[in-house]
Amino acid sequence: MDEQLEFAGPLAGAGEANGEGWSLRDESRTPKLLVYEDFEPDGAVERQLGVGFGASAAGGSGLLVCGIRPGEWLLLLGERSGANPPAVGAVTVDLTHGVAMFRLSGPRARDVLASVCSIDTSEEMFPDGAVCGASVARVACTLVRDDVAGERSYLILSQRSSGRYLFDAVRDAGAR
Amino acid sequence: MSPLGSGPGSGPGQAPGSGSGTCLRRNDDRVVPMSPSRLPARPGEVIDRERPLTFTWNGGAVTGFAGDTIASALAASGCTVFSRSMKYHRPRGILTADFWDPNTLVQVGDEPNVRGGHRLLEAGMAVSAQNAWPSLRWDAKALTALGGRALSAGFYYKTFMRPRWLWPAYEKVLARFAPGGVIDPASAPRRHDKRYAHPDVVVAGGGPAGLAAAVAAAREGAGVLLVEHEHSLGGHLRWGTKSERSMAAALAGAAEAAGVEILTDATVAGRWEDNWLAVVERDGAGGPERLIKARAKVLVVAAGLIERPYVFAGNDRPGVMLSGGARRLLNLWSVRPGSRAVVWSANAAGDAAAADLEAAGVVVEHVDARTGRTVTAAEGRRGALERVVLSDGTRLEVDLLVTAAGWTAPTSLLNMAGVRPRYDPAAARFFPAEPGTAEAGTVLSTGGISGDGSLDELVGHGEATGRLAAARAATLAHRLRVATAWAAPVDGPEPPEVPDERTPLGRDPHPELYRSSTDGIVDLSEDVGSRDLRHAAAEGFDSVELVKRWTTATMGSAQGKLETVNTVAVLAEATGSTISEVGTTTWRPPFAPVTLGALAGRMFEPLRISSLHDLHVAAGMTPIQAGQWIRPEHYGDPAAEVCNVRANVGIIDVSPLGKLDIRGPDATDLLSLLYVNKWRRLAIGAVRYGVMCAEDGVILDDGVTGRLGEEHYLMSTTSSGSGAMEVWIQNWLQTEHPDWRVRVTPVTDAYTSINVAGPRSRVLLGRLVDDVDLGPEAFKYMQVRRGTVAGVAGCVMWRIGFTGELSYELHVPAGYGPHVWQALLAAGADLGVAPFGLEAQRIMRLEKGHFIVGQDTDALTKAPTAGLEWLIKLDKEDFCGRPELQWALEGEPGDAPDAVPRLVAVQPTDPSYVPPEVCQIVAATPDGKERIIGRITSSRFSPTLERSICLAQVEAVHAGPDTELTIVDITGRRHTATVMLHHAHFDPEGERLRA
Amino acid sequence: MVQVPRSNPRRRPRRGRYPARYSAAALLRRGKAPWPPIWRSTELRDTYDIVVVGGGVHGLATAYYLASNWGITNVAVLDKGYLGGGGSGRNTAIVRSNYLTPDGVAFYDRSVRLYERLAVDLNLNVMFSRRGHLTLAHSDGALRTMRWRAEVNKHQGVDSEVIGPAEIKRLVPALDVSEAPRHPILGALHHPPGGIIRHDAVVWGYARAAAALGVEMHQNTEVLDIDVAGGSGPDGKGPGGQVTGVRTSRGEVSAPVVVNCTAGWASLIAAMAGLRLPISTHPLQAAVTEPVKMFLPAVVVSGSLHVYVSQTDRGELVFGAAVDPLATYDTGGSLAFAEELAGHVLQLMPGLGRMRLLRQWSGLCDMTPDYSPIIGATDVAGFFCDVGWGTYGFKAAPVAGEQLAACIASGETPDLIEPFALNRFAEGRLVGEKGAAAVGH
Amino acid sequence: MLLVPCPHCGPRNTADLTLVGESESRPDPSATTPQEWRSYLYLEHNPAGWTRETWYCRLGCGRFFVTERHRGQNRFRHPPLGPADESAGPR
Repeated sequence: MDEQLEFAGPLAGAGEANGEGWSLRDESRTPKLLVYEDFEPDGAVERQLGVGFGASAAGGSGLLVCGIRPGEWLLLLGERSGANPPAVGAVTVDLTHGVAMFRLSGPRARDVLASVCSIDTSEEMFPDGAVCGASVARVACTLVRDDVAGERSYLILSQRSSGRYLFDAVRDAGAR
Repeated sequence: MSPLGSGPGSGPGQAPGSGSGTCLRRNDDRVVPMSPSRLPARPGEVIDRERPLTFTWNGGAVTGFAGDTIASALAASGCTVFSRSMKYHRPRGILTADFWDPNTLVQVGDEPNVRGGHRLLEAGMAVSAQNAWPSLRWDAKALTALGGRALSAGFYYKTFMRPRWLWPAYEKVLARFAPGGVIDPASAPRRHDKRYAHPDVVVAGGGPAGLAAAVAAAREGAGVLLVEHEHSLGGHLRWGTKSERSMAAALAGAAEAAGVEILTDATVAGRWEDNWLAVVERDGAGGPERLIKARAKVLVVAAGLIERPYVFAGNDRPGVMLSGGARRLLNLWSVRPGSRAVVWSANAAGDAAAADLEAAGVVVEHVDARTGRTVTAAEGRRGALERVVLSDGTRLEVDLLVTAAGWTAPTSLLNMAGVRPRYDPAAARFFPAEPGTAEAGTVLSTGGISGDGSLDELVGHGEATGRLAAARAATLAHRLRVATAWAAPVDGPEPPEVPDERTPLGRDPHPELYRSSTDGIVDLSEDVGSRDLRHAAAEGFDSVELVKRWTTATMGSAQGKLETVNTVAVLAEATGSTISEVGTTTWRPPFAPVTLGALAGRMFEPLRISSLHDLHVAAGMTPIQAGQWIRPEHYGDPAAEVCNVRANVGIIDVSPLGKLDIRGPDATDLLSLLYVNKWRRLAIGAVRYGVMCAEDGVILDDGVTGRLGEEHYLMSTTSSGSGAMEVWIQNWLQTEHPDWRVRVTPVTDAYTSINVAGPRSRVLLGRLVDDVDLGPEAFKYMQVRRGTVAGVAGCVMWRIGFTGELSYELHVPAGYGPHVWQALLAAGADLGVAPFGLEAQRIMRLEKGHFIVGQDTDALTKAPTAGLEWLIKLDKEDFCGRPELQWALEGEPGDAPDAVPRLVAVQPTDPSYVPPEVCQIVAATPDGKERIIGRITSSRFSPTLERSICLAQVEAVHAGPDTELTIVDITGRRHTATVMLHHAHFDPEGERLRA
Repeated sequence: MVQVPRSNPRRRPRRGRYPARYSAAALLRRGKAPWPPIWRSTELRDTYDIVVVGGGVHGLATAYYLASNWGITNVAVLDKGYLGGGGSGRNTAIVRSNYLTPDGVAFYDRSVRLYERLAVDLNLNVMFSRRGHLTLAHSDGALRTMRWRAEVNKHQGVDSEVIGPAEIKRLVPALDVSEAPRHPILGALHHPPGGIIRHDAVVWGYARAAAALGVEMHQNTEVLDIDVAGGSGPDGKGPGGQVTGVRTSRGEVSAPVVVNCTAGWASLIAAMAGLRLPISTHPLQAAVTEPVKMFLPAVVVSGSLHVYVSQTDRGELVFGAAVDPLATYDTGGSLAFAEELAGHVLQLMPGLGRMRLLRQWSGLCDMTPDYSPIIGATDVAGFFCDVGWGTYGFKAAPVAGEQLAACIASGETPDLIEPFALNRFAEGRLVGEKGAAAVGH
Repeated sequence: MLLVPCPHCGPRNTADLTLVGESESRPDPSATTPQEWRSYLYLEHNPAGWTRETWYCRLGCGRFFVTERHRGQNRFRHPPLGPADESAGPR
């Protein structure tokens, strides 16, 4: 990502909204890399990245590896980290600009989510680190449970063009 | 004189033909005093006498207490008539004093059909009767004139046929008799929330058994959601004895303590596959209802029993009440329903009602139905009960008749799980039969629905059911976690399947009491009498479903809760069969009516915008919705935008254009499969136009694809087709060629796509690009380059020409889209650069004769129709739709090639006439008529050519160049037009775009 | 083609042959005395000239027109349940003819004309309420399709026109024609002849009239198999074969002609004759609200919002939607349907939030790839189909019955149904109504 | 709402997936006849019993897979048959 240029995120105004027991933040700037399994899958990529479909794992310097689909990983390179991703997989595609990413945090985050998403987010069914594809306010999203310092937190990723709508929908859900 | 019918507000009972409205109008300015029918404070009452609430009833002020329902407050004030019946407009009073009371539906403000027997009273409510009569008096006369005595069920099928022209008039009259309240389409919409829930166990019904089940399940560690229809827990215990009430309190407390999530004034409205439940939280204050979509592992149905009316002459007369109704009025709201009563009882509930009434000072004649004595008539005048006649001829002067004829098990939720109700004559009611579906093990029932017993037995059965539910939920939870990719790993083996070892509840013997020797009303909401049902059977409507449709019995607001079994019984009697043989009608969801507002919730309607959206708004775009996308249709003057592109240079935001990143050794094979044309020899750095067809040869999508590297392509699809194409391609890869080494990634949103078009586009771009040689020889038409634009690296540039001008399509990393857009405008100010919108682009593409998939083609348009023969390469052994395209090109027996439509460019003879799109093209037939031979698919006025131009689909025989066509205008006027040689109206040789 | 004996020349007078003639006078005369049976019930015989499978509105209409127009009365209509228990009693009873293709328009226009006379022809009031039919457009594409339909309709002499928001508001004040909604109402196809009808009454009317002419109705008589001889299939069924009869839950019946009028179950019946159809069965859900006083004067349809709504004379709103995407024979319905429906209705009429959904149900639709029916003879001699009616079968029943009767009796395929022959799929000549469905959603 | 047994995600709401259709093998496009090809395009088995179906996990794993569903009772045969087999062509 070029630091000289101003990166335009999916939102117009403030990239943040807060409510009783929850907060919503725009983290779309986060560099995102899509990594595919080797053409002749032998599980090497999964071994190297440490997680498979449905799970995520924190690597060094803010790197978060998410198994978003079988044989597909989304690498989130923490905002600060200049971490260079492990060079693995058959194909790597930079989705930094194509994917909006919001962080929904707080003790009530789960309730907010429950009014826009049908996924069971109980501790048993969606523990910290869990990754799944789901509809959030009717937008196809990737949902990642990524607690911060023990506080309940979710990453919600969608295609960039739906980002502003999605942010507003989740914020409104929290405002109830 | 008895308190009934005397109190103000009881007017509706007066002189036949006149009615509530009239009398109530008399009351308008009168504040109704508390009537003697409200008794002094009694233990167990749920009203707060410290909090009087004043509201209006048909305009007259009435006062009740907090805790009253609308019906109880009105009853307390002496009101006896709450509504008029649907067909005959007979006065109707309280029957059940609960949610199912068919006679106390009222209008509250702008809300129609409010359950007066259930809705809690609020100060200032404007309550009115819904079938108030005099306003319809004239119609009433009209109807009577038609023969009131012939007003049997289905009469309207038998008349009004002739004269045909008169029927609409009749219809209007009939429509005036539509029941129900008034909806104001202008009333303000309210916000209804929705949420999802995933409880282990949902218990439907908060009576003793349901409560016990919820507590037991929760104590076993299950997450339990308890849903109670009424305003508080306890079921029938609430209006029972002191000990029963304290039992209810104890159970409710236990549920609280066990951590059960409790919803009162809520209903499990429906149950679908895998225990997908609709739970509706009614807002007691009439506020927005809330829908909870719950995926329960186990559903426990403990809906209790609904008391059944008895059918006899005058059974719908005010003053005739069910035992439950009388006891609720008396014990919950301290309203004395009468002063002299006959209590006709076939069961303990009825006996208890007799005792309660006597204790409240009512003179009671207790008639035991178990001895065979039945009620044959309830007689009286002016909408009041005066006399009850018994089967032995006894005549009793009373103002209240309480019947306790038996029960109906509301098995709806069980039926929705495939469990069928089965009739037991000895107990005189239906019971759930054996589980009907594989998953029925996750749907359990307890309480009155399953059987009878002492309070302890009911609670015991409830507890056993709760434990069973918790155990089965645990097993399911385990399986779910094992199966779900992202769930926490499970520790330990799967909990064993727990067999159902509950001791079944008993069944108390009960006499079968449905209809007396006289005829009465069976369905009070629909005004259907037992005579109607018997006549319907005689007319051949001998199955319950047929009789239901002919008479509309069970189709009213109570949806059969009160009347289904009586309907079945009367039909059985009429057809000389048994109730079991007749069976029951299907209980359909919802269990209780749900507002449209709650079902709708907040509708989510996703929108998509490009990174340039705010710039377009600032530039004063006129937006247009294209699918989910909001796009600039134009910025003020589309024609000027066209001229500017043709003369100078314009830029358009084409970000919604579908874009797919395709990589891997087999990428070329994939393209060859998807497109009808060839891709093998596409050089690196070149782009090519391609068309995709479905397996039936119909055009699916088109676009250009550029080769960025040996094994790397960037494919573009139409904006509207992008989503579908992603799936289409994945489908081929995963199901037909999973072995292919290629990865396809949607990157539509990763790039902001900007088309720079016009003779000066090269100059403009030159000012922002220095790492790519834009020279006409270095960067030819239909080539692709990668480079840096305005300091933004990693841009993809296509030299293509949808507009027909020299133009470059820039794909810029979306985060920097606004930067590049503004840089282009700034750098090109002296060149006259200006943004242009979709409309200008549509005009220019039409000038060039480019078709739009879905507009110039339709769901039957095969590639040749669009003039794409040159593109289709049959020497490829496989590609999507190959066989159909081969037959379309080479023809097959039975073909009528002349009839196949062709897409052609057309110019009206009158250059100023722009035919509306889709207006029809006709040709004369031998018999002198006209036949439709095609249609205009696109039309615009071309500012460049200063004439109207079109694309059209016409039958091949009429598609030859210079053919004269006849266009039929919307007004029916005829216009001539000529078929052109090329699709392109402008610069057919394409010199400009190759410049 | 099998020659079916006719008891006597076509169009014999029917009047007076009814068990009991209906009229206001008769009602008054009879007072509260019961009426005689609407149709007589007889024993199932072991042979008929024609067996119609399916006692819905299509089967009954076919039987009625066979008898009334062609004098063919030795006909049995068999139903596994009760008459009109399938789609006939579960549809939203909308009648219209504003289709897209000339073929479609001509066909449905004939149907509407028959419906207008039906009450008199059958001497039973089917309560045809000609209140006008509005198809709303929420996008330029949809508007284009509306115009397309209007153009074709006009050319075919059918009354349809595209109207703007102001006129829409005038016709149906409850509609929100502002720009505010996500799917604003840009215009509508107004079709004055369209309306609603009492669907059950149509079933009973045909049954009663057919019975009066000697046709037999047998309820609770399920067809378990069809006997076919000389077919190309291993079991002697299929193309090239000749129908000889049916096996039912109440015994075997021999008949040279068997007519498949079973809508959602069409594939199962056709399979009994050894034929595979281009049909998949999808539920179509409908719902009704509690009654309120009349406020919705016209039938309102929104294609892009997948909803149609009308208010019955009883004051209920009757809703329909698009078929469920999931192919199944299960009629349990879904919550999603009710949610979508309510949401879309409130987008059109935001003031209806306090109306209550009273009941929802499903019927089974036999969907074809080109949204058009399959009527006429098949490759199995004596086996006729009147299927593939998808979501538009009820409105077509009279014309389908009339034309199919002609097809069976005369052995020639009438022009009106020629485009809807089964072999169009093998020949790749699909009907253009699919264009309507696919263009400009 | 029916739970669809996605072999990758686990049970999911029907609304999260798309029923592609009956699993039908695609004739060799270079050798097929109109009869055969159009049967493949248009004809359905459409039984009221068990059917092999191709499903697409639209909102979940994005994978196509084949499973068996009873179209009469609208329930799935567990476990699913796994990833889409190669015979099932797009329609």
